[in-house]
Amino acid sequence: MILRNSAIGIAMLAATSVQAADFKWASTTDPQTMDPHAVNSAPVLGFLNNVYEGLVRRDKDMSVQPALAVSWEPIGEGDGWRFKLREGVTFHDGSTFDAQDVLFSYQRASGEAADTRSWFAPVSEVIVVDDYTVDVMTTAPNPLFPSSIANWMIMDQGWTEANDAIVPDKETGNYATINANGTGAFKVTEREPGLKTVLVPHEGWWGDVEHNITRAEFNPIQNPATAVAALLSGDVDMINPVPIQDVARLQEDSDVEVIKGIEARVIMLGFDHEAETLKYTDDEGKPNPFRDPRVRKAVAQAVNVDAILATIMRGNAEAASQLVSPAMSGYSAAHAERPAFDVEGAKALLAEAGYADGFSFGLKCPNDRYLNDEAVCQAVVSMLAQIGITADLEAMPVRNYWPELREDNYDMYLLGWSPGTFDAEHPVRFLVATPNEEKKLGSWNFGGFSNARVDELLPAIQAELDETKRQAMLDEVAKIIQDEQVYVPMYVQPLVWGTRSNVELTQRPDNFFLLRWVTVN
Amino acid sequence: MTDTIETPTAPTKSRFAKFWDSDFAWSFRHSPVALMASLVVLILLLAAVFAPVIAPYNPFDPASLNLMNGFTPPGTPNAFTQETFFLGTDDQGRDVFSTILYGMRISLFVGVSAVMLALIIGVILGLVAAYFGGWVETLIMRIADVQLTFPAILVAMLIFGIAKGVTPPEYRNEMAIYVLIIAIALSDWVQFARVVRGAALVEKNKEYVQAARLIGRGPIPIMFRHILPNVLSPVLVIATISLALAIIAEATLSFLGVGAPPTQPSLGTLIRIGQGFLFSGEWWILFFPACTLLALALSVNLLGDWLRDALNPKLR
Amino acid sequence: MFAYIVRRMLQSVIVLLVVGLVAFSMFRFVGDPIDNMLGQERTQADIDRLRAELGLDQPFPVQYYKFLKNAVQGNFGVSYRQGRPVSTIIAERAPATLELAFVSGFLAITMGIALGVFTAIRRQGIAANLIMTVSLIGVSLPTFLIGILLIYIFSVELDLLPSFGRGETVMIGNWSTGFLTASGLKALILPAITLGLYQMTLIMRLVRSEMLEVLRADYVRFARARGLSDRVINFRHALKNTMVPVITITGLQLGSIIAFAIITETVFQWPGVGLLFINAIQFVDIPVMAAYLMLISVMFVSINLIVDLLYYAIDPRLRVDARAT
Amino acid sequence: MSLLTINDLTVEFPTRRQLFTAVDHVDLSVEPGEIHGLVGESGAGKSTIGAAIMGLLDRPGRIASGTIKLSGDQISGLDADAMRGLRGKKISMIFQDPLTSLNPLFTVREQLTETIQAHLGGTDAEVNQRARDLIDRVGIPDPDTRLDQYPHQFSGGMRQRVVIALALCTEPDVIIADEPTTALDVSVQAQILDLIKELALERQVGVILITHDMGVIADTTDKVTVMYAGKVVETGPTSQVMGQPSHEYTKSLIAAVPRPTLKLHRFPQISYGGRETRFAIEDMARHWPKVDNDTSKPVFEIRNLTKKFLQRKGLLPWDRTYFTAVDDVSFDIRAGEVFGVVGESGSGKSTIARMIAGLYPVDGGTITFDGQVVSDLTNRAALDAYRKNIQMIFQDPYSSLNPRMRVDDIVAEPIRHHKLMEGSDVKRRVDELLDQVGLGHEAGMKYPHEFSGGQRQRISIARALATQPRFLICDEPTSALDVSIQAQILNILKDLQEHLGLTLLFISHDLPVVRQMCDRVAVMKQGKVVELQETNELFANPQTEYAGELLRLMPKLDDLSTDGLEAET
Repeated sequence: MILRNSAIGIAMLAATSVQAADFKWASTTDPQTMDPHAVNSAPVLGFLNNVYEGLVRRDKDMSVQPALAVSWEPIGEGDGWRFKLREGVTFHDGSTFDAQDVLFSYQRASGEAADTRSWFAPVSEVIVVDDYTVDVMTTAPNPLFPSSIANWMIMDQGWTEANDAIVPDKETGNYATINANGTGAFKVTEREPGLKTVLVPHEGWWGDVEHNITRAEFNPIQNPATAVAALLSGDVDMINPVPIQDVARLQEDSDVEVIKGIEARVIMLGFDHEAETLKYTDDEGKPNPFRDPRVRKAVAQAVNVDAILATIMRGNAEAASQLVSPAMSGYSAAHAERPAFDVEGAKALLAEAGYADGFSFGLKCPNDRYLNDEAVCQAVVSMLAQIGITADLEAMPVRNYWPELREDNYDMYLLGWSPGTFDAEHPVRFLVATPNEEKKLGSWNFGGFSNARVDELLPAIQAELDETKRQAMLDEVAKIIQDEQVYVPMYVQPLVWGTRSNVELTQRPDNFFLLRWVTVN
Repeated sequence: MTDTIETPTAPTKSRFAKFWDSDFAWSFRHSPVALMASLVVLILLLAAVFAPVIAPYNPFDPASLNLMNGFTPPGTPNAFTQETFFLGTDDQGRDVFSTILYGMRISLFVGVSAVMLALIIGVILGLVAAYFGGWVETLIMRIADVQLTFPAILVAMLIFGIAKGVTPPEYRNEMAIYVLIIAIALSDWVQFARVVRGAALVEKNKEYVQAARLIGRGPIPIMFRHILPNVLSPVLVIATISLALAIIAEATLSFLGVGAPPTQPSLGTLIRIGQGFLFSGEWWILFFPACTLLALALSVNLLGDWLRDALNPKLR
Repeated sequence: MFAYIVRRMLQSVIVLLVVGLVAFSMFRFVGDPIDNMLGQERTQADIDRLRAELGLDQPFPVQYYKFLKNAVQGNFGVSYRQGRPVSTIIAERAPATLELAFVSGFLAITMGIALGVFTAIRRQGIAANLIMTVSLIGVSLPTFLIGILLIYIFSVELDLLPSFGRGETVMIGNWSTGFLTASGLKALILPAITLGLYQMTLIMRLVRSEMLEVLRADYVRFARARGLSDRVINFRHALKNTMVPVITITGLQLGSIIAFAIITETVFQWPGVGLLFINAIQFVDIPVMAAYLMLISVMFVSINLIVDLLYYAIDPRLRVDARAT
Repeated sequence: MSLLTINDLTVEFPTRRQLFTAVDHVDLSVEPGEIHGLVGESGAGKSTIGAAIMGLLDRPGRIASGTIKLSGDQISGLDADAMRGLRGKKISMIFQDPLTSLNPLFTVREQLTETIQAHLGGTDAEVNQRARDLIDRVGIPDPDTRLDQYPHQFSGGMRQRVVIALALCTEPDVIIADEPTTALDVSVQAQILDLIKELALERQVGVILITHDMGVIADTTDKVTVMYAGKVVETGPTSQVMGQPSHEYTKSLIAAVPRPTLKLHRFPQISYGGRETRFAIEDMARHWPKVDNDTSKPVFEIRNLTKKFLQRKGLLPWDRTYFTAVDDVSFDIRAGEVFGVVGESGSGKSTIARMIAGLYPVDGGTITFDGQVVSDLTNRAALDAYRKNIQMIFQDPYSSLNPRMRVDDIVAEPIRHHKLMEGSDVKRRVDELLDQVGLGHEAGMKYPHEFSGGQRQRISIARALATQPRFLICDEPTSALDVSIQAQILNILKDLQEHLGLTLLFISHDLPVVRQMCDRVAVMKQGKVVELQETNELFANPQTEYAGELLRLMPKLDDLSTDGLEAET
């Protein structure tokens, strides 16, 4: 699977020629657990990728490469996948890695209590063939399976059982919540949740050591300004993210460097497709204009994405036309055009839909979830005001945001989506498919958009092994989404990291920071 | 020697003349600090009230904003639009000067309303506690203790939460400011209650109160007609200082994200937004609102300070 | 005296019960913990299951009763976010906040009293008036802004002091202290100033006004008439009498230092309970929030009690009244 | 050479409106062992002289001219350090209120030793011995225990002895005693004055005794200086000034002093320096409803009246202790009489007044008014009807009027409350009342602070008369007033009784005043009535030891001039 190269790789020096170093880094959130199966969230998985490993892993350019499995091949006509495991791998506590650990980790990660359960929805069974061979059987052909389990991390059966942590426990926690025993390049030696986590290299790691870190310390720093100050004063060596507005300032400083990339996350506006009437309006009882595609199109044309990119994002982001960024597999190159900024056209569309005099509605927005999310929403409000529709903006912390959306307390909302599989199918499954509890479909399709053709295409896309046919179906879905203007994709959120200038590292598009690619000069 | 009274023929001065001639007014006229402070407060107050007239733009009207004007430095033309703004613009392209004026309206509205509300609650409860004593007093003062346990931030979040639960979603945005007012008032009433209770306990035992009781006046006229006017001086001082505190509390709550909506920013919200641009060189977005807040709060505080001394007969 | 203490204790228990109730009920409105605990790919069934597991589906009084029963045993449950007992987390975080509160409280009290006395004695002096005015600037800016400005000046521009965190700490038993290392002490300076500035100003102004009042008292005039030196009068007679009212307010102020620490800890990423609380709010970590509020109330109530007892120590009138009657 | 000589002393207080001359070209001299009285009414400048001698003038006061010499050395104009050396060591001072002049947070020993240490030095043992001797000398029993107690553990008189001990600490040459006994009960007052006399003689200290009380002057001082408006009007040996005053002001002052031995019909209305204020009793009587005072029937019957105050709050009922302020008191008040209640502070006399007024609930016993039990009234209408008939005049003219209410509102309040009149009638009535009490109806537009103490007491009277009551409770109505004003107010009260037929309950600690005012007197001690007698009978022939003791301690004032006084027949 080749992805478009968006990763910024920095040339590495031979690890041996460089002085060993202490490294400190900071981010806004602390990984809430050290248990790789307890929580399915980016900060946890990103962090634990330094400690645990899966059968496969992603390289600097997101391509899938062997990790604990040295190779894999499909079984039969899509019956499953056979993984050949790496020999001579040891966990941090010295015990050896083998197929039993894989089976155990499957059972653990797919169990009732595991947050990672949905990854294994297509899996019917895992069979230990021999000590270093494992078969993963799927209910239906699943061409993407190996790349979908890059974050499925393998735990040591013996260690986990001995410490009574067989079942991940998010509520009360267990030994694995604050301790870790992986096969990864680094092991956790000190863990104070919410304060700091200390890592040191794993002596017996199977891979080639490319870093020169002797000790790494992670501190969560919530206030972005404090984090910037810490980087500037040299209290930390790397921060993620850098507030967009501070990029220029950091770039000027010779002691620090800014590393920019395009993240997989697309920021978009969503609509309420189901509600009969608007909820936040001065014209009580009027029908919901957003059910009319022309109105949604008008919104798309009214938003001046270039202006947002130029000012709020300061040239650090790219406009988006689809629910995934061009870097993702399955991206539809045929639909790369986003509606042009056209106030008059938008007004005409509104008039055509019968809203020449505009209307008022409620826009919901998080204020601590995406880069400058609140500022973007404000800008959207003023842009929509130009075509005569008045948005009543309410920005709130993300903790209140999701419940609010789930209760349908919005007319329009802001959403960022990063496909966990790095494939265009992912947002279709979660954001576009008709919500279906049982099939775990459309679970983030808050607006309740429903299109029979999309629902029909989705299972076919999931089962199709042929890249071309698959892409054709994905193109069709992309066209439907664009024609219907189900969402208004605005831009792909940038990745902005700051480092001390003596640090060299690699920024991966999924915003995972891996210590094994760090060199401190 | 006998009792003498002023000759009845002496012309009775007008109330204003009397006031102008009083020690209070005299000490005001001769205090440069008080004069300066009240001048600043007056200017800011007028600027806030007449913001729609003075401000060159209406930053609360989203349709008038041009995002491309964003981050224009003070006095220099914008790179894209060539427009020039006296104090620059913020990230949304809002004129900082106009936004400060409009933001001050909100800050002052929140501050004044919160203090008024706190004053009313505090004065009533303080009077009741002092006058009735016993378990009523214990109850009220214990509630005050509990209240003191909760920092304003928590109170604000509690009230936000409750308000969110009970108001229909469509009114929530308009509600934010009133919730802010109630939250600040609820964390502020205690000091009014304490001061009023303390002063009222002293007044309550004075003979004029006994005289009123002897006449047969009930508790309410005695509390509000007799005791209240005599405990107002310390209340006035506290109200002034509370006003400064309330304006700052509003800023702090905005920093923690429980403030005025971003489309209608208060001074505090402006500072919260501005502090994000401190390192990036757009200093004016923080600097001017912060200076305005400082000038406002400092002047009000100085005025409160002066009032405290001027109203304290022992310090004359 | 004994009856007095018992009565105060009873009142305190009631206060705590009420705080418990308020604290507990407010969490129901702050937000829903479920969303943060389940990831992006959760289903309604997952939500219901977790809700049942956490007991969030039970009636309100039952939840409150359970909460109280456990709280009395020091058990505040397990943090939703960290998956560890809340009591352990609080015990880990408390030293940071307590050390910060102690230092800033100490700063506030010593500086506040010293400057208060100075400005009272030299009421007309230029220096005193300057101090009075400058101190007002400290209370005329929001704490978070002062913190950020201090970081900007002392960490970023001058690069003298660390911008965040506690520096290196040393464990003494279960207590992690920053007092014993140079970096720990350096790290304390900015947060302690930020946190203490406001309280210092308040204490200073209070001491000043009380002192001015006391200096007009008859016994001070009489002391003057007996030819005692100004030093003895100001620092022995006047100051001790000034302290009586100052103690109550100061006690309350110290209680609020811990609460105010929330903002300072957020700005300086100080690893104390305030930061823990803000994080808990972000993730709707109800057990942590409940425990924090209870902790604050217990502190407050005990400070109140200590203040009352201090009264006895400092004011003989109360001592004897309690004994004689 | 005199011990202390004051020459041509002028003290000025610049205010923003004018230069106020508090002391105006005063000459004064004091000899060793002599007690020199300084007498005058409030505002006469007598305390300012004391402060000027001590170098403790309040800002912005200053000595404008003149000199003060101590043993021939000039002490006025010395710098602060030199003055501090003198203070306490050469000149000492005793303040009026022993309650507030001792630091409550230090023991008596601490306060004594620090003063001795500051001036005399010495070893701890010496200093402590000296402190003990002093406490012993001023007549405090059990000095060893008392030394380590705090001021609040002493009674008022004992506290004033401590103050005297403190003043004597370092053997000063001059002591300035500023109203040293005003805050004390009459029995204690006599003891303290005796102590001062003794000490002055024994230690040859010159004492300046500042007071407004002619009795104190007559009984204690060797020489006296009478002051008026900052000026000395007359000076000389006490017996001469008191017996044959030469100055008009002195004469008027002396004439206004109530005599224990001589019951006057009215105090003479000799005025000095100001216009006299008329009290239009005839006017008032014309509109007053006719009262038929049947003197045989009591207006009030007080039976077994008891009042307890909670002294210590207990968690449980048996933990609480009570202080019995009024203990099983019974008496009748007859229609039209002036019934006096006399006693020392804390004897319960004011508590009785307040229970009768309905301000305190009754804990035991009954109060019957006109045959109706009023002590357990809860019915609002009945209570109002009762209250309309009784009114009260309070002790402190400064706190008995609401400072934030206009005078006409104050006087109108009872009228409005009882709905006696409406609309413009109220205003007419208020104007009438203010005219009648001699203030003029223009006074209605002003606030209480614009009036002097005597005028305020007239406002109080106007308010009390507004409902045309039958019964007036006077709780120490003149004890806060200067003697000349007291004479006026007492005259007014007498008029009210005689012309309007009002019955008066007159509460006082001042026996000569009681003698002048009352028909019958009840003497109270610790909550009980110990003696109840016709006034003349009581003064001539007290039945109980306690009453006899009170009478004995009362200043005799036999030396005072009786010019212009007419005895009641």
